[in-house]
Amino acid sequence: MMDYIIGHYNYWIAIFLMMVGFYIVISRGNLVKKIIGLNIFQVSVFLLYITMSTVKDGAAPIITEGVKLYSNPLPHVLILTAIVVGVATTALALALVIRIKEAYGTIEEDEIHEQDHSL
Amino acid sequence: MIVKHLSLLLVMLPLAAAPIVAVLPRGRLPWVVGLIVASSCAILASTQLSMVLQSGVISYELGGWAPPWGIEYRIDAVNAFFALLVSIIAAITLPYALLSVEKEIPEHQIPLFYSAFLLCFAGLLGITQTGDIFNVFVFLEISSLSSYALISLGKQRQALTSAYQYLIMGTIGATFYLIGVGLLYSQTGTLNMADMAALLPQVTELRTVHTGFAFILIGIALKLALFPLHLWLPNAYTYAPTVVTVFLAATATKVAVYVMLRILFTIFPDGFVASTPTGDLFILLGITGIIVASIYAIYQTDIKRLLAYSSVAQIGYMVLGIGFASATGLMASMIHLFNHALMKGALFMAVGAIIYRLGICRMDNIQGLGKQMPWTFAAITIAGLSLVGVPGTAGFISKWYLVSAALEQQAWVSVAAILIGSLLAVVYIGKIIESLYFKPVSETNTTVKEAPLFLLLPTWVLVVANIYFGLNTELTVGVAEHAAQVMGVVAK
Amino acid sequence: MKHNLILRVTAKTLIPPIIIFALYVQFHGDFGPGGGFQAGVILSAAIILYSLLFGLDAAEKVITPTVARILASLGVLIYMGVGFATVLLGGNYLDYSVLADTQVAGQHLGILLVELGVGVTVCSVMLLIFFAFAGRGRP
Amino acid sequence: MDLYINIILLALMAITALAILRMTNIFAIVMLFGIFSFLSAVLFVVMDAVDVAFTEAAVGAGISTVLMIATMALIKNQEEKRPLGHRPWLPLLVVFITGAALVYGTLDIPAFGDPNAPAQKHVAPYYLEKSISDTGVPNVVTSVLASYRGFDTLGEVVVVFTAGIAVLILIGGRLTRPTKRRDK
Repeated sequence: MMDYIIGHYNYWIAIFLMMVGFYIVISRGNLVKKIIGLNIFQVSVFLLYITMSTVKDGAAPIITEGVKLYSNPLPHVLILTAIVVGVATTALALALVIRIKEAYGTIEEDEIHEQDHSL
Repeated sequence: MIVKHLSLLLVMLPLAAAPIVAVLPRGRLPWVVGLIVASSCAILASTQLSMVLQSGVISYELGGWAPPWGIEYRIDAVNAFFALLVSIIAAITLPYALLSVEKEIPEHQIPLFYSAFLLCFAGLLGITQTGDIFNVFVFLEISSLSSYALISLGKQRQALTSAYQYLIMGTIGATFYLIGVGLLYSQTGTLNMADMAALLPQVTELRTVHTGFAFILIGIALKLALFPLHLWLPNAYTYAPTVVTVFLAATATKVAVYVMLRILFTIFPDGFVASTPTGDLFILLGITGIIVASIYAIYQTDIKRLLAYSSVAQIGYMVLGIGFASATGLMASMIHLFNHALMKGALFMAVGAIIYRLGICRMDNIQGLGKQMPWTFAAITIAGLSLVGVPGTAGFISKWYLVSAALEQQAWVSVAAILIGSLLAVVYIGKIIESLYFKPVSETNTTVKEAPLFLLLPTWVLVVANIYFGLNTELTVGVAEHAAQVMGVVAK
Repeated sequence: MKHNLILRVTAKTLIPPIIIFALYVQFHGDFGPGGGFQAGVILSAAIILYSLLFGLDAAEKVITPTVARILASLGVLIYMGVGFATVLLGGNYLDYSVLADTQVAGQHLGILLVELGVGVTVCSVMLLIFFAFAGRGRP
Repeated sequence: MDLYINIILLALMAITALAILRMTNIFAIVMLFGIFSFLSAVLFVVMDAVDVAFTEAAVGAGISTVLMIATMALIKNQEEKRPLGHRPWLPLLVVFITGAALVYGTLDIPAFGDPNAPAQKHVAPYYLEKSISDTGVPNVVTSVLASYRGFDTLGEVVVVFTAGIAVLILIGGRLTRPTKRRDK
């Protein structure tokens, strides 16, 4: 049982972090905070992937003489891609927020809806 | 040499044109480049389809590494069909874009607009061509990021909030997809679709695989705007520039359907999907989507918004076809998404022609315009009839196959839903036609002229296609049948 | 920050090592951690730091937005160009083995070139984005 | 030893995430997010993913935070307003179901660090064995990134480029203003 928990706690905490991020995205009305929530969500997914790639007593996947066991390089590559995609999304989202602020004078979802309906 | 690299060239052409277009000077040059690229892609895609139909699967190893170690392009009838759909729509949209974009987009942003448009186009093509499940994610993001930017170019400030809303929902969808892919990877160790399909049967019992399956489906459903995850779609389509609405409505959701088909029928083994409630769920969501979204459509006063809700309803039909999990159902689904691209493309283009003249397109502004813009009006009428499913139009063919798929399984509720959905379509299309033709012209609009030829021609190409594919079903039905076979669902 | 002497002097001494580190990361990615992405970001960080200290206008003299935009396209085109070159040399797209006499030499050259493309695009896009954000506040 | 470092780092990340959830000062939240990102980078080092850690530190903690601060400087008001009468039960329900589904999915997942997991047995060993003879590159992450899966990386560069185009479309107005004058 203890082994099972030690073997899986990393996943579970990553899932907990994901859900905190996901909750921030769908429950908060502040547009910047939503983006930060989205980032937390994504970083935690990265954590899930890297957890999968880890091999006990394995080294970083840079081939060195005398080392037999390496961690799995493939998830690392995927996550490198995902990190870059994540920052690209963040930059785009923040630029949108700046434009929304200029157009509406606020970055709170409720106030934006109010303004659009009163038009 | 072109033949060998054809499948690759199809994606790389728009992808390589995008950075070039971005640095071109203002003027019409970016548009010319875009048009050349899109037309070449249409030619390449049709060649690809005929090659696949003649000689079977094309496999292209990127980087020269054999799959599953490298990324593979694996083209069968299904990919080729979707790639052709996307390319043709792009090739028809671009001629239309010239005037519409000059009217709706600030001049200094036009090169950037075409660059983003090409990126979106290349992203969608990349999704359809690849045989690698992670490569799908990368190209999905290319097309998504560029479509967020394209939507935000709309004139009203709501375009910004719509783009933001789409960005949040789209990114959640992509992240869900990523989680699902990760879970599947953890049990198979591969990312190549064909390899994964070979390995999955041994591990279908595992809870990890079930969860991964669910997460991928939810992620794609968000992109697909499957009811009730459609909330981003009406806003995005309403406030985006016309050209963007035309292109996205006709292609983006269709490509999401493609990914769905791949996941359900190629990657996961036959028995697996049947052992999950996926089919029933799809039928349920499809039916609810058809009815609810059609009713919403009736109450809209903005015509773009009306058509957007109608799109959500049409997605219901496609999902319904998938839900039947039969050869006829799949065929119906694929025929309908092809035909729907034709009719929604034509409708949004015609609406764009009105917007070109009036600046807006609301029920109370367009009254009586039908007499002043007869060609636009006729286009809306014919494409609208096709949407309803009147015999002689493409829409009839798709409804016919859908109903037969439902009858095959004696799914009476589905049959009823399809018929009710068509009746509701009569109501909302009727509302537009009534407003355009049977209401007196408001005084401010008496001087409005017919839309310019450059807008009418592409619209009418699609309108004529609606009639052509309503009478000659060889291409659509033939290819759809072939594709259904490829996916292993053989007619019973 | 413009008028704080200590910050200026400290940062001034920091910028050259940052640039050298970026180059190291760019070209040492084969052997240690690093590569075009990280190098691009680090290099752009050096210029961003410069712009924080001496103002956006000074930084835009180092690399104007138009140049950054052209470089952003150029980096992508370098990467794609390597792919097209391999196609012209008879290989598949991005099959670097055909670039040189032996497979390993070809792969080495190919990886070096595409990493360069990555570095150029990432650095210039990061700068473009930063300039756009920082420039928005000005009249 | 690794186990304890892991647990401590994960605990710190959880605390940071919860603090971000509860705080209302956006500036503080941005700072905390930078910390969150850095903690994850450290964790990646502990889990032998050095390249990922490097990128996360540079891109996630660095560039993202800089952009967020730049945004804050433009937006000015830094307090999140909590709307009255907000109903948090629906998001909570969604999150709870999603989380439960994920935990359910991990029940069968190979244990953390298991060298016999399917992911460690199928494609990855090929890269580790062949990287030197195929490409001459000892850093396998680089060889997979740039060569074996080079097309993904091409897509990734295009994503970065797309973001640049998108940001220019949205807030890059200054670039073309001088030429505009010439037109008139």
